[in-house]
Amino acid sequence: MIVGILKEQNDPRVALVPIGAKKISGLGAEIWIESGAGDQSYLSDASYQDVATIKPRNEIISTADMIISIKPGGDEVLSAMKSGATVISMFAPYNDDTVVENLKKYPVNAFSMDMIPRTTLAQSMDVLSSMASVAGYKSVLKALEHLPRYMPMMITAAGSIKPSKVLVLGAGVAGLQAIATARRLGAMVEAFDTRAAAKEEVKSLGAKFVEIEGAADDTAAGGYAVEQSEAFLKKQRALVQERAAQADIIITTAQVRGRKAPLLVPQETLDKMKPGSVVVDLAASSGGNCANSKQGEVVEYNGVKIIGDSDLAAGMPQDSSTLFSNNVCNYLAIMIKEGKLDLDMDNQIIRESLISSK
Amino acid sequence: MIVGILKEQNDPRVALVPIGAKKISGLGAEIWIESGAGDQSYLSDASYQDVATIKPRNEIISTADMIISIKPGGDEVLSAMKSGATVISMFAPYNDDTVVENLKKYPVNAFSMDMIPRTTLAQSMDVLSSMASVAGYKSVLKALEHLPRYMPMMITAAGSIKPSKVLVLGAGVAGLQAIATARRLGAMVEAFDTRAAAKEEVKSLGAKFVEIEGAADDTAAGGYAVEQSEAFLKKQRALVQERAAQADIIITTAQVRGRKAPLLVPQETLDKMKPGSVVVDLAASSGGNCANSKQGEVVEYNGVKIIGDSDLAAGMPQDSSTLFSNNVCNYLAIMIKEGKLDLDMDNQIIRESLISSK
Amino acid sequence: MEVVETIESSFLVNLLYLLGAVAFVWGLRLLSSPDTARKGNTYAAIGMGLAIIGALIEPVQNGGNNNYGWIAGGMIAGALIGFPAAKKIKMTAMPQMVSVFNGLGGACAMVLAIVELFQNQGTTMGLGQAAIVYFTLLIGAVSFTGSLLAFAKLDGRIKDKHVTFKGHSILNNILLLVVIGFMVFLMINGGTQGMIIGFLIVSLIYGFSFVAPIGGADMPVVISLLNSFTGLSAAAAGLIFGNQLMLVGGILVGASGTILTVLMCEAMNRSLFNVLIGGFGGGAVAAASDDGKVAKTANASDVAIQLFYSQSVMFVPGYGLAVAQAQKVVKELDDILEANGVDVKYAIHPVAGRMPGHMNVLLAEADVPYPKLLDLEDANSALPNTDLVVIVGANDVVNPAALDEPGSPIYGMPVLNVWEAKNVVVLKRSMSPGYAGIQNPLFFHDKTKMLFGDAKVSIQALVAEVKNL
Amino acid sequence: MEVVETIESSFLVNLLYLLGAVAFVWGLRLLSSPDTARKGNTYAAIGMGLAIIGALIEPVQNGGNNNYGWIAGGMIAGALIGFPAAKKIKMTAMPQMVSVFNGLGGACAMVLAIVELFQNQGTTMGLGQAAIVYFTLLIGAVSFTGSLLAFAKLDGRIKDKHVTFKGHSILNNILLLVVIGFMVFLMINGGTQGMIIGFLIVSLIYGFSFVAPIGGADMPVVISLLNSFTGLSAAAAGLIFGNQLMLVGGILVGASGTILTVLMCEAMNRSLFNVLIGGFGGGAVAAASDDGKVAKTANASDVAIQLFYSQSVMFVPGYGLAVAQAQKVVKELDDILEANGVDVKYAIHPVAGRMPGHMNVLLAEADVPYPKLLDLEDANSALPNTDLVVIVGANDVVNPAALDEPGSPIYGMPVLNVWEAKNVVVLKRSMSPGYAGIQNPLFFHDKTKMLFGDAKVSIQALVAEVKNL
Amino acid sequence: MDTIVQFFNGNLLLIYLLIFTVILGFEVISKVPTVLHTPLMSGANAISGVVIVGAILLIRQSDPTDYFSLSLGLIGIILGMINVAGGFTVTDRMLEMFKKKKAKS
Amino acid sequence: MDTIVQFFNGNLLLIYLLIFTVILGFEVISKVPTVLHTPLMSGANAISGVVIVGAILLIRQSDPTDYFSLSLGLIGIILGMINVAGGFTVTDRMLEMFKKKKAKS
Ligand SMILES: NC(=O)c1ccc[n+]([C@@H]2O[C@H](COP(=O)([O-])OP(=O)(O)OC[C@H]3O[C@@H](n4cnc5c(N)ncnc54)[C@H](OP(=O)(O)O)[C@@H]3O)[C@@H](O)[C@H]2O)c1
Ligand SMILES: NC(=O)c1ccc[n+]([C@@H]2O[C@H](COP(=O)([O-])OP(=O)(O)OC[C@H]3O[C@@H](n4cnc5c(N)ncnc54)[C@H](OP(=O)(O)O)[C@@H]3O)[C@@H](O)[C@H]2O)c1
Ligand SMILES: NC(=O)c1ccc[n+]([C@@H]2O[C@H](COP(=O)([O-])OP(=O)(O)OC[C@H]3O[C@@H](n4cnc5c(N)ncnc54)[C@H](O)[C@@H]3O)[C@@H](O)[C@H]2O)c1
Ligand SMILES: NC(=O)c1ccc[n+]([C@@H]2O[C@H](COP(=O)([O-])OP(=O)(O)OC[C@H]3O[C@@H](n4cnc5c(N)ncnc54)[C@H](O)[C@@H]3O)[C@@H](O)[C@H]2O)c1
Repeated sequence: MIVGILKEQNDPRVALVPIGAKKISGLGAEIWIESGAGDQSYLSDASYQDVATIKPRNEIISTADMIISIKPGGDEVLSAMKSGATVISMFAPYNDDTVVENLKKYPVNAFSMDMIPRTTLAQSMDVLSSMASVAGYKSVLKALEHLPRYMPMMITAAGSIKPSKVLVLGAGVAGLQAIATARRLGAMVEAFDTRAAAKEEVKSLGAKFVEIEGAADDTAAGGYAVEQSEAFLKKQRALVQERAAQADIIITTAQVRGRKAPLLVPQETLDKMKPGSVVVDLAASSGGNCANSKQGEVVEYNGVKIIGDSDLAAGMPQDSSTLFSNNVCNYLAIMIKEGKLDLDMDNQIIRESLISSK
Repeated sequence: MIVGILKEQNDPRVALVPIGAKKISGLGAEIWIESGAGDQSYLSDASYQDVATIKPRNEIISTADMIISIKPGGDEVLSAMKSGATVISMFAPYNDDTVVENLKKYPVNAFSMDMIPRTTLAQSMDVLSSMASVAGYKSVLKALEHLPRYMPMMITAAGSIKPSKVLVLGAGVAGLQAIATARRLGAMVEAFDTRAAAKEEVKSLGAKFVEIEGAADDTAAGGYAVEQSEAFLKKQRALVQERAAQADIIITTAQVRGRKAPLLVPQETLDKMKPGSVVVDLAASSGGNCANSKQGEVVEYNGVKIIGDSDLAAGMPQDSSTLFSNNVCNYLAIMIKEGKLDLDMDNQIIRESLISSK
Repeated sequence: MEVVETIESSFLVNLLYLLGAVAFVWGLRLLSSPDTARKGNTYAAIGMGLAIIGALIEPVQNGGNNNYGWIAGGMIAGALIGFPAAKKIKMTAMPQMVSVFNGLGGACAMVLAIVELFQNQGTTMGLGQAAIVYFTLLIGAVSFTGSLLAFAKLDGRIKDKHVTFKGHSILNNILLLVVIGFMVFLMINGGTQGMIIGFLIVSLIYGFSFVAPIGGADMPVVISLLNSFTGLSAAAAGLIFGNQLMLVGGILVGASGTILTVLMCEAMNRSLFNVLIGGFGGGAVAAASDDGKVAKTANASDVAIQLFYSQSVMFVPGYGLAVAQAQKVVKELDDILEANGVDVKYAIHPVAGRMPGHMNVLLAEADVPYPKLLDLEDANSALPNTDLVVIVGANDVVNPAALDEPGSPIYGMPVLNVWEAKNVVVLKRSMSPGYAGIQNPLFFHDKTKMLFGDAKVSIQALVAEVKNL
Repeated sequence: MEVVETIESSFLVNLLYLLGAVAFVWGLRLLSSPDTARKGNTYAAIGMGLAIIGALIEPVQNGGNNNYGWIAGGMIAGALIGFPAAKKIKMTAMPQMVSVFNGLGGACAMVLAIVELFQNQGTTMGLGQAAIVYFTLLIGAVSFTGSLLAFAKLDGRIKDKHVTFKGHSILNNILLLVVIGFMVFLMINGGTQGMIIGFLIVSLIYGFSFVAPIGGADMPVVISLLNSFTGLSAAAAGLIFGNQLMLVGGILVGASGTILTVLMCEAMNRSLFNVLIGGFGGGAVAAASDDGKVAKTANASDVAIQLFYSQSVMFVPGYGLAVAQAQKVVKELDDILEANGVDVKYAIHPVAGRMPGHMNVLLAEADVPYPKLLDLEDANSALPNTDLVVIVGANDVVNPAALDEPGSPIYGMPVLNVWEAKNVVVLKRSMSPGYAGIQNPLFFHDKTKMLFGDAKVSIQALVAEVKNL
Repeated sequence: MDTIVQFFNGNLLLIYLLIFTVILGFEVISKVPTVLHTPLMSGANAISGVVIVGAILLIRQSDPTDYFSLSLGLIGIILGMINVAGGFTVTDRMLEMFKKKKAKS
Repeated sequence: MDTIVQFFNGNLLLIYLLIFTVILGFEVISKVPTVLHTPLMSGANAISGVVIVGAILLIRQSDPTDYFSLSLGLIGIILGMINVAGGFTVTDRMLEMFKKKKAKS
């Protein structure tokens, strides 16, 4: 069985690093890799020498039994693949209904790693988590590239600098990592999320949760979030806007799977922000949490820089590749037995991640 | 007395921020400022309205009794100034013998703020310290922009990431700040400096000091580094090379006033570094501590990115401007009495910073 | 000549007794600090040796009979029973053993009182004398049966429910009145042999009934109380025999036993009254698994001593560490332990906490050096050689169900095999489950003890206790 | 009738004495813990009241004379002198005062012994009796002159050098032999009035000479020792008067005074022997400025108590905090103080440390909340209302020379005006200067005390001491 | 009342001694760390075995033919001796774990 | 030797009492924090003023015309009373600063 790794077209990462290739070989598969696939992750062809075979792109596409990539390959790849071959990537079918439809056109089995259920067991293959974690970390660094101010407090002979205020909206994996990173650098961090558990999680990182009194009691609900009154939600939105206006940095990560991202920083909030402040919008590609944000661009509005980037993990290609590759290895470990694809359709992970089969 | 502030030509900072302008007005001077001078520091003309007068550039140059800037103005400015006017800037005469000669051509009194002696008393005017501090902080962020790896340790479901190793060469103001910043982000930090006091200072930030025996004694040099013997430098280069081969990030800040910066990371050291590693050379403008480094450029050599930037303070213009402006205010406070320039030539600070007088 | 000899020998005896008394005091004093406790026990034992020698040579009435044979026989027999019993008993069963010993001491006093009463049968005792003898009998008897019942309960031979019933405390109060009334009557009127035996029986019953309603978990407190009773009976017997050492020693035990009882109650956050009223381990956190297994609880000082005397300790931080923000106190505890030669490591499970690297962030904040952090693999290979694992608010990541319960939602997830270490202590607030929402069989494991409470508070308590050592 | 009355009243007296004795013991016990010390003093005072009442109504030989007038006069006179003296004395002069009081107590015992000797003039005392009386005289007299000299030294009225000379300890040993020889002679042979007075004088001289070579800084230890002497003389006087309370009270003071003396020596890291041999404040860190001013040193427990009982504390961190890496222990101390209602702030001087923001980095690492950090301006306006400033390894930034010594290289630099606070404690390792290399007059300021040692170690000691309170 | 008064006055020193012993008993224990509760209880229990002294004296005072007293005394000695011998031994074993250290620091 | 033996046997309880008092004196003090050294010393000093009892008894026993005893006794009472009154007062003042708290926690 031949597993093929192509050079990503619009991404510096690579889906399998040499250590990963070694592991997959261990499962009995042969690894073919396109020349230069790892270059931008600082993994030279030479580093793959012992564990994979360098092959031309076309040959890989047409010969491999399985092709793994981070960004899904286009028609160029899918149409040239063997019938019955397997393709593994992050198709994000929940964001775009046409994805699955389109895949059905090709005689391949397509697995989407972002469809792996987020069960305890699947955590080691959870690419959403590992990439979100990188993105959260990177989001703070990205903000600091553009912030014209210090983040930590500084009392110096040339004057005292107040610590930056950071507001994190959406305290999922990326949000929590952003909180932790900003706290490390001495910022005053506040965060907000609608999930009930988020409050404790935010506090567990030493940050403040933006909260107003009068939340409906959820003790009876056994930890599940209860619906809050509309008055409460309104008050809360108002408070978040108030905190946002004070912030030097806002990092937004709020996403609702399969829907457009909620607008958390509307124009009128941007209007109130100090010039020189920075917004990093990790939800830019799914509509954006911040008004004006554009995926992949830095927009300046009223002195506020709005960085739309849902692909921040790509900004740290070496470790991102390693983590992705580890996820892939753990995933393949439940798919490949003795060099053969051996799918256990009772396995929830496999079942839910298979989005199109021949 | 009119104090003029021009828009810097190649720098986003501004020499006087509104708060500073207010203080100088308090000394009895009138402030004229060029339109847009503060723009890139997110200080609009409007914010200067109450404390300064917006004037056209030419008028300021020809009318002001004193012109303050961060980067020295060229012939355009100096030649058009009133005779007997004062110009305050960072001329860095120690790096370039022609500076003073050139200034003598104009009928102005030139004060160089980077010549202010580094006495305890002068610390509040010490622009070298305040800007180096910003640069040190920023150097770590700059390195992280380019580092394809995590800085902190991460044990995650997708694998364990080792903490980055950071080597700081030259533990002066900038170096110490870099150490502190990298430590905050969870890096393993080592540092080296030839000054005897540096070891304790490095340890006082919780970092490790790379020790080499036989450094020349500098107790008599008043805080500045002295030149070291060639044998010593060789031994040091050897050890640095060894540590560098391990490092993910090297930050070099070593400078010897009035001389070319020592070469601490030569080509053969670069050869041994891991691809994807980053060198930030703060001494780039005075020759560079790292082979291949070019001021203002990011050079890639053998997979190692070398960032030559002696001007990192400019990358954080708002706070840098504020700090510089505070330094300026403290400086002017000893020069201006009741709206008049009143120079006390017994004052060491004034005496030593006056580099050319009509 | 004869007179002088008597005086001389009684001087020696008095000196022996005096030294014995001082040895008792000093022994108890040293016993109350960990560093010196062993020495204290030895001193007290030496005091006892002096006391016995004194008793053997003290000039007595009817001097000359002595009956040393009987004495030697009794002592040898007692020693032959006592020593091996104490040597063989398992560490965990020691409190029971102490209880038995205590009961026997009480029985000894009881026997002495019986003999005294029977010998004085017919002659009239002074009221004071009578009060002392009956008191000895009563207290000795109560201590005897009470201690034996305490033993049986602690040893699991008798279940609480077998020996008590609703309204037991009313019965006890009635019994107490009966006993005291009986005693006063006997003191004033003297008693026939039958009445004395009757009084004896009532006393024995009262001892049993007194202990019966008290929960098994509270037994150590009761034993301590009964121990101070035995001390009092020894003191009273000392008055009977006009022996100052018995008096002093008994009073000493009575006083320190009483205060110790109070301290033990305080340590359990309960009042003595509360304990005596009973209610089967009332305050203790009862925690049973579905199949009726019970999680053992520990207290901070037990854990502290285990920590202090371990060679290697592994902390397993989890989400609870983050919630409690206990990272800095954990580091403090680590520092103290390291300073005392304990090897401290941290086992970091890849998904501990709620975000990737959660534990890393916290432990870096607390300045825990990187080399101390072991990842899953390294930790699992180090665990079998670890003396004590301290789980700080982790749950799912140490759940053995992941390995051996195919039905479990976490089956197949690699976990930290903490049960391979010699001992496990779990710090959490309750028995509630972690993120995965499933019960954790580890908590009911033989090697595991639970230390309930907020992790930061618990660790702070451990720090305080370890500093005490 | 008369007999019964005597018995009854002596029962009352005995009971008073017994209660008095228990009050003394309990008082002392309570005195040894800060929380209860005041109550302890009250208990002891009540005990004293009971004792005096007992003494006033105790049935005595020659009963009926009583001479209550004399007694009342004496007591009123004594109270009129003692109360106001104790009320008016300045806090700092209290140890001297105690010394004087102690000397007077010794003198009282001495007087009693003299009267006893003079009254028994001619009659032969038993050897034991004689030993007791002479012992009382000797000890009382030594305590008297010794205490007065201690007072004079502590009060600065007599300088060490005025009263001692090389080889003084040889003189003392000779004197001691003379005194003891004299005493034994008198005990065995009895003495004339002249000889008794001679003995008295030698005893007084010995007391003076005994204290003379001991350094002024060691006086508290000596006072404590003399205090236990006074206790012993009171006990001996108790034997003379057959009074059990005097005996018990005296012995109690004797014993606790002795152990206290030892503890005081230990706290100074010296042996009692070392102290008694003298050598003028031998172990203490002597630190004098150019103009001969001396920096006062503090110990951790003094500082701890000041911290604990302050309303507001300001830490001033400097480069020494960074060198010692003491930031986390400072935070720990802060936490404990805050928990006890102390308002804790940090004064951050702009150039403290060795790089801009040095203190910020460290304190952020220790998680000190930003609002607790005051910059120069805020700190200087808060300082006058601050009870205690703790300077942790800062030096130049708190140097008043910057304000008032125009010649100083730092003249003109704004500094933290810590001397405007009520008290200042400086934590550093030695008297060596900071970065600027200049001496700091702050260290010799009236309000300032130095706590020498590595800052981390010192703060750790403070944490331990404060936890004790 | 008279009896009590007489007893009190007659046994003054004894009463002092008892009271002081009680205080001493309290005092000596009052600061014991919780870890030592059980060993201390055990040690105190062993000391309460001093009642064996009474049994010894009983037998020594008894007539060699007074088998009632002798045999009860014998029982007393055996019981007491078990308490003493076992008590001190078990205490010592409990305290074994305090053997080690304090190391370093 | 005989005297000592007789004294010992005759005053056994007294000796017990004295020894226990000494132990109690040690015990009660042995854990005092350093901050309390001076107040404790002061308090103990005040207690040693119990010697005034002797002075009172002396005067009460004296013949009203025995001016020698009376005046020396008077001196004794004055001295002792100064010690007692001043001693307790000064101790109390020293302890004033311990008045406050423990607050919060
Ligand atoms: N790391 C990740 O990226 C990530 C992300 C999402 C989910 N998860 C999941 O999170 C779980 C992590 O496992 P874990 O062992 O770290 O945590 P866990 O299984 O969630 O257990 C945490 C335990 O800490 C205790 N606790 C909470 N607050 C406490 C406090 N203040 N003091 C003491 N104990 C406290 C709780 O018990 P009491 O309530 O009884 O105190 C709870 O049982 C895994 O199931 C993992 O799959 C991980
Ligand atoms: N902040 C900046 O940017 C900067 C840069 C360069 C220079 N400076 C200069 O540095 C000085 C800063 O003032 P500062 O008050 O912070 O420091 P400082 O004046 O240098 O004094 C530090 C004091 O800390 C004590 N110390 C050192 N290690 C210690 C330890 N382990 N434990 C306890 N004490 C210790 C030293 O006394 P012992 O040796 O007796 O212990 C020393 O006197 C100023 O003169 C400033 O001008 C500042
Ligand atoms: N297997 C596992 O145990 C596992 C693995 C990964 C994640 N998770 C859980 O899943 C959660 C979601 O993870 P994610 O980061 O992928 O989520 P996500 O990227 O889908 O969303 C990010 C966050 O935005 C929040 N959000 C949505 N709408 C919002 C609004 N209007 N305002 C504010 N916040 C809003 C969400 O609650 C979420 O926390 C995590 O917090 C984690 O606890 C579990
Ligand atoms: N007034 C004051 O008290 C004051 C103010 C500012 C700075 N200073 C002191 O002056 C010192 C120098 O400050 P700076 O940051 O401006 O210095 P700098 O920028 O001139 O040099 C940076 C550092 O490089 C070091 N260096 C030089 N050659 C080296 C070599 N071959 N190898 C390694 N390191 C080398 C120097 O020792 C110095 O520490 C500071 O450390 C500080 O202590 C004092």
